[in-house]
Amino acid sequence: MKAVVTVMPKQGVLDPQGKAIGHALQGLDFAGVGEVRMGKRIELELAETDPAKARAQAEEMARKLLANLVIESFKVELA
Amino acid sequence: MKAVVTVMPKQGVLDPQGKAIGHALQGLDFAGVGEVRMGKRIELELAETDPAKARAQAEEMARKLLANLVIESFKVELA
Amino acid sequence: MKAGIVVFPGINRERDMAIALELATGRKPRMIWHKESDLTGLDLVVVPGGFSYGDYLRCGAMAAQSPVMAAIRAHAERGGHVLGVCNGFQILAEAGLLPGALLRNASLRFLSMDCHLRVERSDTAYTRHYQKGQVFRSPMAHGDGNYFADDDTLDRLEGEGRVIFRYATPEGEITAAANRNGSARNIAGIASENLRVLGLMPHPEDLVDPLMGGTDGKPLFDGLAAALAA
Amino acid sequence: MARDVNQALAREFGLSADEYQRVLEIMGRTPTLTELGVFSVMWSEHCSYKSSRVWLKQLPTKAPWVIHGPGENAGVVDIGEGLAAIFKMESHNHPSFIEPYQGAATGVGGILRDVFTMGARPIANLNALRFGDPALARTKRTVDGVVRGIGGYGNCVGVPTVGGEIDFHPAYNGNPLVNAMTVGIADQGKIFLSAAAGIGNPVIYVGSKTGRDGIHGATMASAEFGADSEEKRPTVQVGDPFTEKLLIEACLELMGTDAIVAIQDMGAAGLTSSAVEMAGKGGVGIVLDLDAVPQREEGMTAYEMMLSESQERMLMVLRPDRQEMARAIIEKWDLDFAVIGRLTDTGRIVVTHRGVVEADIPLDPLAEQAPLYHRPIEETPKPAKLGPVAAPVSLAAALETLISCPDLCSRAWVWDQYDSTIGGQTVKRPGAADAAIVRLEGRRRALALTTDCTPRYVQADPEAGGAQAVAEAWRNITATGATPLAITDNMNFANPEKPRIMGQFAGAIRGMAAACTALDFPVVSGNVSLYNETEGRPILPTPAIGGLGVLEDAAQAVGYALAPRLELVLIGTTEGWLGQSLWLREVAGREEGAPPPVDLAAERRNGDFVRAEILAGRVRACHDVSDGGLLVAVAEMALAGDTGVVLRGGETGHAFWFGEDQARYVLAVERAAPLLAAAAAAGVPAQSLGRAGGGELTLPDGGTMSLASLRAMHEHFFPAWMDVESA
Ligand SMILES: Nc1ncnc2c1ncn2[C@@H]1O[C@H](COP(=O)(O)OP(=O)(O)O)[C@@H](O)[C@H]1O
Ligand SMILES: [Mg+2]
Repeated sequence: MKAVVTVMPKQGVLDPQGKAIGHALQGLDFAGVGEVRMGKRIELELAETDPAKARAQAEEMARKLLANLVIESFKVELA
Repeated sequence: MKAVVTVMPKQGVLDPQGKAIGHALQGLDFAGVGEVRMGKRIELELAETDPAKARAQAEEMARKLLANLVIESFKVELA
Repeated sequence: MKAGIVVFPGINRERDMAIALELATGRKPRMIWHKESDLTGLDLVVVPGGFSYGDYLRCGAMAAQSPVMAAIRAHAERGGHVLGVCNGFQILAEAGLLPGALLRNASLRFLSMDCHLRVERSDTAYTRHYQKGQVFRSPMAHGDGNYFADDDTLDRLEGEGRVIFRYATPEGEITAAANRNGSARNIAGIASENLRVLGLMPHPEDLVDPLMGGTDGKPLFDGLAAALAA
Repeated sequence: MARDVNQALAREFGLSADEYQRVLEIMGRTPTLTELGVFSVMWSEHCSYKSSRVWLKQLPTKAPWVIHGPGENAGVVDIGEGLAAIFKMESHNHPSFIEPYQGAATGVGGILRDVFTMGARPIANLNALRFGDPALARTKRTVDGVVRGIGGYGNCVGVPTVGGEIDFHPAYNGNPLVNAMTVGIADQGKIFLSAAAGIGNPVIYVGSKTGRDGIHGATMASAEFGADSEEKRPTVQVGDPFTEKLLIEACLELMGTDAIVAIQDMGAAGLTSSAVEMAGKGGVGIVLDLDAVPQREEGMTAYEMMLSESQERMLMVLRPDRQEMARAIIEKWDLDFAVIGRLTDTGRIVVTHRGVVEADIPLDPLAEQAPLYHRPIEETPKPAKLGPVAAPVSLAAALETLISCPDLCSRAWVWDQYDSTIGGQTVKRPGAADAAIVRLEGRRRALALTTDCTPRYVQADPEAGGAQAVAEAWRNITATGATPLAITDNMNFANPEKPRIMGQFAGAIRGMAAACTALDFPVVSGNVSLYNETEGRPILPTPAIGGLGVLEDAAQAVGYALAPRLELVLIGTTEGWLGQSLWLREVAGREEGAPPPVDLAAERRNGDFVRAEILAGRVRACHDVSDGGLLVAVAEMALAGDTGVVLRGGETGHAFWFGEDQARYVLAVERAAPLLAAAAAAGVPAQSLGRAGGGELTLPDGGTMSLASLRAMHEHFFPAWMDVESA
């Protein structure tokens, strides 16, 4: 089944990319743009068919490789 | 309100990062990992309160800046 | 030749480019701040290398949206010459002045080293001081130089002779090993239909002085100076 | 909201009982949380040098060409033509262990600011890196992240990374060392200092907004801050090289005007140390209104803002009549510009926030009564000289082992990720010469730059090791033909409260001082990093040296690449010193003995001779002999020039070919005879080694090996280790 891992910079951690994107959007005259944060989306095809197991596996992958828990937090969804 | 723009590499466009993640996951002995794709998630705080207008604005931002339609496709969600 | 160099925030090879151009033309190029919009009187507009806007989001994406790009597009439509090097190439592609896109290097690592470029045609303002098939050395330094376009576009580019430089071995063979960043068909540089807008990833401007290890890049600028002499 | 300030909290903040007593005496009352924070960071080892200052004083820091020695943000030396080179090295060890990419990246950003804050345009970066056992997964992750981080930041700001060094040793398993060096150029008449002046002058904040980045962990763990637990943990500093690039250009543009009275980067301890140092050095007082500080996060407290280590920020004192002109320049570069205070005549730092005085501290006692420790030292016992060691293998086999080991193999995998050519002035890139050569734009003049240290020598004999580190930096500069001018140093040691460790520090300083004096190579800047140990396991003592030299004409520089038909000559005396050599460790499997002695008179004599020969245009290639000894040096020259060598002459002993005797160089010349004669005349030991040519290395014992196979072994380690996916 398919798992989606979303990785975002933690609250309070500087996000230079989000900051720059927000700035650029204002430059393009988009009004009312507040905070912008940018992170990653990783889509995984897993052989695992049991949802609970698949989620556990994806979370393990996130902790081990996909997310840097010092500065990022992650979320797993099953599609 | 909050809009989330998800940007993924188009089908057929090679995705070196996704590929490398797949390799690395196998290296970490995760079994049954199929295709891996990696894209971006951009979270936007918008002053706009009308959902339809907010969505239209976010899509406009994606077409203009957040996604490169030569290699990427995007999706907008309102949170 | 009157040349101008566009400077976006985060651009950092504008000085190198200015040195190479002055060497070839004898005059200092005009430095164009990204908020300007008047390019009149310029024969050549150069978009140099660097990390415009930090290369955040996508290399060149934000610069491609800035005011001066409209002026550059107009200059190109007037038949003016536009040279984009490295980040400049990425910006021209993002702005749609050149087809395709530059993806992350296949190795996922920044590549800073010399490469060898095979000149695919010598009848352009940029390559007239090289021979067709000639191979020259050039430094390269980028994290996203992996040229991508769909097959139709690639076929069209080849058909129209718009592939100007390819990564090659010093002997001129087009091999995978010579193609460090993984570009489609070893493409290092392409041109617009009228051959006046050129984008390439490597940095010939950093090899124009024997002291720096060679002058392989100098013919590109000498050729331009001769072609656009006015 | 603040929790009680008392001795317990002071300890959490890292202040000892007597230090806290001293705070109480100075304040005459219980300090506020913010005041305690200010004392704790200003009196921290990092800012106060309380354990090291007494020893640093012993370093020679003067020479006719030294314009500013230690005490400023970076050292400044006269390099001729009215120009000054401004340079310094600084460590970012702990952050690089926690988060290798960001730790290394922000290390580069920090040292860049120390240099351009003085008015210099940065023209080169170097680094000195020490990692643990390559067999550990953690080491691999750390190396990958640190190398990416250095490249990610340096490449983006557009400063070429032209040199550095990397060692591996299990002693660094839990504590890698990341030392970054920046070199910049300024007009001698346009050097900016940090001493504030002009009562009433505005204090200006420039750069990125302030967040809760890198605030002292102990306090973040305490309970007084609202919000959720997430925010209580110290936030790792994230670098923004794009903003740094804007900051460089904005500051240099502003420095072209007469607006700036004083300027100082916000480095360690951020606003606190920059404000305290600027006012303190200027002998004035300062008031700060924290409500005016550009903030990235909601509800930051005074304590948090004063201790935040958010990156890419500068503090300036401006001429009031230039304030708006300055604002226009800074804002043109899309950077924050905020008037956050002014100078006073009170000699105090007064910090207000939301109408409350959060800190009011007298500056003189804060500086003058800062703790200063004469910590007990225990000298490292002199190691016994190594006895004779039988050669377990052939010369060829030993060479293969050495040339492919992690400490001697090709570093191309690393420097290929660093932009070394940006600026178009890099005459000798990494791997081309013993020191990087960077020409000054639009001139013939060039700088020679290197970083050096051999920690295993310092471990075995701190004094000899300290001297050797300085001598090797001097030799590397000399080997290019450049004249060595000055050094910066980064003293990386373990826990100074342990006499044995403090003894290492004292010994290293003695050796460094002796070498600096003998070689006219003064220390003009540096940094001290202590407590580098985990679970009681100390690192090897590592006084990393960053050396700078000058060449009047870049065209005079030589590298070490061989060309066919050149003749090789060895300069210097070879006793065959195997103690603490890499041969002993990698081939014989022992780490023992005394390190090679450093004869400073011989260093001077041999080096001055070699430099004169190079500047006379008689030398085609030159390489100093260091790690791995003579045969490794020759092999490196052959590989660099893709040209073989036939070594002749009687010597076939491993001690001769792999000993690490100091003060030696291999020179490649058209004809050996005249060089040998000149050396004899100058009383410099010299001997002919052989001849360059062909595609093979022919060893004196008759063994041969093809350059191709040698190269394959030399270049194997890093890619095979790191690029699994491509393998
Ligand atoms: N090991 C050392 N040798 C010589 N000078 C040193 C050494 N360590 C620190 N210094 C000098 O002490 C001053 C303060 O250093 P540091 O706190 O690192 O400055 P900054 O806070 O600007 O980075 C600087 O002038 C630095 O050059
Ligand atoms: Mg400083």
